[in-house]
Amino acid sequence: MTVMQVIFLVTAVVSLGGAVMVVTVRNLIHASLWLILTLFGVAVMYGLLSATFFTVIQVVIYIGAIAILMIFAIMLTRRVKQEPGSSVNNNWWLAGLMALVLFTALVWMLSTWPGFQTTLPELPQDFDSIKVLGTALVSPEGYVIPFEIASFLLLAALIGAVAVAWERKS
Amino acid sequence: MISLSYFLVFAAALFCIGLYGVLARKNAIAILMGIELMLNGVVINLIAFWRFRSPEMITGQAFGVIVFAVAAAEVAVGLALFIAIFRRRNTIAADEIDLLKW
Amino acid sequence: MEPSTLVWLLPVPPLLAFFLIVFFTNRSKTVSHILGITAALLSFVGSMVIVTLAIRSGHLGEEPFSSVLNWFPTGDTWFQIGVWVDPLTVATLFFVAITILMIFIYSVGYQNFGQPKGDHDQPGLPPHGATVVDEHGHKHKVPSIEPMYSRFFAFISLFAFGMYVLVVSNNLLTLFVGWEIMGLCSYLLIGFWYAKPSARAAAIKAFLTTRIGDVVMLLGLAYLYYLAGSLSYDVIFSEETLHLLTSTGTPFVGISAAVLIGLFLFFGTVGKSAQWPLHVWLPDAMEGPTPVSAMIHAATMVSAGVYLVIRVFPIISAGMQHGEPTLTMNVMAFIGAFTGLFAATIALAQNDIKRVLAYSTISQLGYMIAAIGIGAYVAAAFHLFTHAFFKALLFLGSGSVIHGVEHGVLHTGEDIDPQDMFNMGGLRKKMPFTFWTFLIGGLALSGFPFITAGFWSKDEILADAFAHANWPVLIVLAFAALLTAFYTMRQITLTFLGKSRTESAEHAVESKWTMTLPLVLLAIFAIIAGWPGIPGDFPLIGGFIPNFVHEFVGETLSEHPEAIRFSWIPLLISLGVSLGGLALGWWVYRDIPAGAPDPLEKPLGPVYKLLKNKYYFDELYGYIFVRPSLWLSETFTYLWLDRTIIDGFLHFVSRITFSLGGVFRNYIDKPVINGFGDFVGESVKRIGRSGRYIQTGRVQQYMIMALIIAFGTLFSYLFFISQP
Amino acid sequence: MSDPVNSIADWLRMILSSWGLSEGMITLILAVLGVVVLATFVLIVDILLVWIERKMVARFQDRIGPNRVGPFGIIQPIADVIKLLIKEDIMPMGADKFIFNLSPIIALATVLLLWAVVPFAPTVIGADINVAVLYVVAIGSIGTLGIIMAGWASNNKYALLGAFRTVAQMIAYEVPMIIALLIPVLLARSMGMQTIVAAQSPWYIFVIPLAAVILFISSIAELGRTPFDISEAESEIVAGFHIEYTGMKFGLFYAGELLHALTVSALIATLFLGGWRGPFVDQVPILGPVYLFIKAFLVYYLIMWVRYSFPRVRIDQMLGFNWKFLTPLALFLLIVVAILDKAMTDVNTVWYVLVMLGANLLIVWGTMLILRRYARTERVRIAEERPVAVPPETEMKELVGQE
Repeated sequence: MTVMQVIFLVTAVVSLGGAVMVVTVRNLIHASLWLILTLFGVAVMYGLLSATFFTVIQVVIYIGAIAILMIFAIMLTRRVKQEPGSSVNNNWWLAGLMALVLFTALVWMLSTWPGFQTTLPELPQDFDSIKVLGTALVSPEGYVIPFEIASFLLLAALIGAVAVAWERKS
Repeated sequence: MISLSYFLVFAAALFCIGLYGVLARKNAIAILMGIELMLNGVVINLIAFWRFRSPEMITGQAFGVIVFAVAAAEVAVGLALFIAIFRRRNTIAADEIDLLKW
Repeated sequence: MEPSTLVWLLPVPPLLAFFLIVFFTNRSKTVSHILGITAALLSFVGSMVIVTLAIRSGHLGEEPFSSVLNWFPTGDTWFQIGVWVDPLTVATLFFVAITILMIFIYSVGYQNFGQPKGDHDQPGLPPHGATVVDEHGHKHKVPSIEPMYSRFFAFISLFAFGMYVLVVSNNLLTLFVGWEIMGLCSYLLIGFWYAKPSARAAAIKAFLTTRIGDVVMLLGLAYLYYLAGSLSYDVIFSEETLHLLTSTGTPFVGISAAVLIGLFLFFGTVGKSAQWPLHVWLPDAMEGPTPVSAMIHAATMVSAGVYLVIRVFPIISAGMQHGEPTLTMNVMAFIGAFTGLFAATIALAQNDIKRVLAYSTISQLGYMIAAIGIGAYVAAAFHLFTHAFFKALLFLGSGSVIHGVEHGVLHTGEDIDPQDMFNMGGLRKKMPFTFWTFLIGGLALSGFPFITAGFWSKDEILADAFAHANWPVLIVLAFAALLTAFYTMRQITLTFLGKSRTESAEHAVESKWTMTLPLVLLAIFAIIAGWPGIPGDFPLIGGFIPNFVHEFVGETLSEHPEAIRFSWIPLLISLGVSLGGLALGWWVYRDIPAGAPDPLEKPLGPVYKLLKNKYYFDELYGYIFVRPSLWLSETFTYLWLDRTIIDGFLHFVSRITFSLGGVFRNYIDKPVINGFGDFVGESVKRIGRSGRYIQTGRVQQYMIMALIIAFGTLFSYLFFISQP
Repeated sequence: MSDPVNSIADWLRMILSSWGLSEGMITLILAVLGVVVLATFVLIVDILLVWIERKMVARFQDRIGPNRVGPFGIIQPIADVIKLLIKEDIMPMGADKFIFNLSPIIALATVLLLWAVVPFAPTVIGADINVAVLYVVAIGSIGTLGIIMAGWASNNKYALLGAFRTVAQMIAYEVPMIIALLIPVLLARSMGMQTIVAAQSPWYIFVIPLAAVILFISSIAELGRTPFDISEAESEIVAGFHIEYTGMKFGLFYAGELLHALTVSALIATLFLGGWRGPFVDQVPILGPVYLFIKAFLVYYLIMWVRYSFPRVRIDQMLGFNWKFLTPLALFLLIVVAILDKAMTDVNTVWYVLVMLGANLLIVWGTMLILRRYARTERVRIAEERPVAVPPETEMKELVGQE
């Protein structure tokens, strides 16, 4: 058990526990807070994978934007009283079964893959992943077209969201 | 020593929990949260494969960035839709929004 | 610029004017007539340049201005079209250009440009006149402007295009194209006042009648093309071709191809130039506006028929040996002479000023045809040349008269026919310009000796007939000339001399300058046009001016016709008939009171009635052609063939089909096919009804279903298919 | 190596290794120790800040300020803390207990977390990560989370309203702030704080002053200080998101707010004023923190100056100012700087600075022109007659009378 393993296990348990709470807890605000916890855990995972950029970006985008947006939406769509009845639909057992089956299948399939137990390789010397990533995203030999398309997608989503949620004064 | 399997199993678990949330939760925003969990699982996979299999190439991270952008767009539009639906129908329970049927 | 290039351009301005007026400027009368007249003027100037160049060139007969273009491929070769200016073309171009320009100018006045809009004029009817109030508060009725003024100019521009095309063509096909364009314009312009039933009928009559001639002419062209392989003048008039034509036999015994083609082409002329028996359309064509009558039906289009036969004279005369006329020429001589006399007799008994001129035209064209028939090729061309001027002058003069009388009719409000000569009289003082010009034209028509153009051309024809010793033709033509002089003087006397027989004639006024100017110009030509053709050996004045016509026009043929020698007999005959006819005409009609019948009615008795009714030719054709074809179409074809036999057969077939269809429907379609279709539809409906419960509208259930199916497929693939 | 912090760390490391601890454990212990020391130091400064703030506002408002407890009332914050600690801890009915308690901790913790990337000296920094600037932004967004949690958990309309306002404001002003942050990053070619500091010769305030101004303004908005303090506008929503908090929980918010101001000042000082750079800092590294704090307090003074000089803006004005003015300006500046920087790769530093400065001043001049025109039309618009509210009866009467 190295330090890294300890950190990983703690983080994984916290994240997965948080994730389970996200999908089970009735109060949506609590669910979103649990979600934030899980997202933090994922951010730590990125850190363990030495993707510092993703660690920070995870916090900025998921916690700073998406989660807060969700909390906003929850507050905007909250009824005066919490809706009665179950927070899950009638097919929840089937859904759980599906998730379990999928998980089992995935783990089983992965375990049959020879690369499953690959150990952590050393990063190359002087490897600045941010610089490489930045260059790759904007270089014509790299991913400039997907990057630009993504930016267009974001713009479209921005305009679309405004158009959809716009309250028309009749 | 930590190995790729740790992250893959973690990502799979996160993905499946998210899937359960998507399939089982009534509230549409909760479904959206499930989707976010699934996306996070995917991105962990991408980053883990980058780190363990080909750290000298940046492809995994580039994909991750794109997924982040898609996730942000999806949440923006999704929440806007829910707010619009809520305004009209006064509910965002997914099993009450079922007009599109026989 | 090469002369031939200029020749190419001659027909273009009128065509442009036509399209511009039709598509763009038809709202503006002023712009339209400016366009039309400018186009005519441009073509006129071009023509005059060509004429000057041609006369200067000296030996145009050997080297005509010509150029060719490839039009469409015919097997290995091209069908070539082009322009061709030889002496005949030059002569024709000269009078065509002048008369067209004069008539364009004249039309401005005739169609009342500058007058107010009519009170209840409408398109398709002649203008009824407009009421104006002068400064004293008196109301006057004055002529009103033609409602379809622009359209008129468009049509005559198109007509001018057709005429120019015809004249400058170097082959019979484009000549035929121009010919047909003129036929179309003739139809459109005769029916210009299409709301008048008589105008409509006249238009249709003219179109159909000329069409008969045209079809036969087309047959001739086709046959000629079949034999000669070309329609270009230089090819078909060459020695080899003519030899080929005369040596080729036809299904008709004793007739060579040259004769047959000549007859066919001549029949086209019969239609176009209104020769007997297809003469019936021309008098009716006077329903059109007078400028149209002058241009189409006197000066240019009907002349085109004569132009054609002069043009194809080598074919007509092919095989002529030792001065013996060919069969074609004999036929032409007969028809021409007969028409000349026949039309002249009818003209005696007509009261309508324009109809008299129409029959006169037929008669004079007959003269030319007869002249060609006796081989007097140059004389025919000469008469064609002079006739165009004075006949156009006469028509325009008659239009001016009608216009003046119409003015009087509008003024007095009388209900009389402004074209009836018995309603006129004494117009000499009222309309001096018209009178004097009309008098010149009339004298030219009658062949008044020495000074008028008509004398020289007519004299030449008679001299030719005398020289060829063709006595029947000579006698008939001489008699026709006598009658011509007589009815011309009758017309002049009734119209201009004596006292006015009606109020309207009393109030007639002289026409505007736009109408009188062309009259004056044409009158000058009606006199001087004869001078270039004075025979060289004519006593006293002969040789004073060289016999230009004979020298120049004669050049057209490869072998010059030799000039005939002067003889006193034909001169005396022509002097006698013209002066005698004129004197007789004046004597008979010198003093006709208002309302009196024609003095000829009594002495001629039933003959007068026959003449008055034009030998009942219209009725005859009605019985022979119109009623049988009506019977054929209405009774035979429609009732018997179509209704009884064809319809009966069709009904029989349809009834069988119907009952067969009923059997199929009741025993096959309904139970079997429909049953199957219904079964399928019903099954789908039931399946759908029971299956629709799957579609709950809940997204999550769909997703679960999709996942179940996906997993199921995946597992079955992994466990049962991929692992044997 | 006359750097005391590192010397102490080496000394401790030696001692601990002599005790037989493993290398990893020593690193862990030292890290925890570092965090504790840093946090404590910062919180102590925070206590001092309360006194500075109160003293300063008093001077601005022509008062004396705290002067009873200790010399110049310097012990006053201690007394305040004691008061807050012994106050009754009230939990509103229907509040979400866990979140209610968690949010003040988050509020203060996020501010403390920011200090992890502030470089005190060439060798003294919490964590010299290569995404430090992004880290600042990320932590800022967590701060937003704390506020919205507080507002929601309080089960109070005013609290929730205040939270909403805060979040709207923070998310909005994050945009120009990030863009303004990108400009020094662009010039330094790095997001690491140490690299940026090292790259600042001369200080970026002289190269890209406009970016500093934009960052300054948007930081004030992030802080929620006057003139952007609509999240706790007393006259409108009493106290905003922390209306239900009492005792030390309120104290944490209060401390967090004050400390946040100093933190932001320190960041601005780091990014634009050269951070620890100053005379003799190479010879005496301990001068680094001194210089940094001098600069940070300078900026802090400016923030206070603004706070006590300007009135509060309306929320629509605030958002309009952001979206219609600050964001476009920042974007434009970013593009201009990027193009100029690319164009002047081989240019002498003096010229480079002069051109950059000139471009910035030019943009400022143009902006001023536009603003002046806008202000003119706005004055005209405001001067126009506007409908005056009248009692319903008179309105009806007027309407009837008109008919």
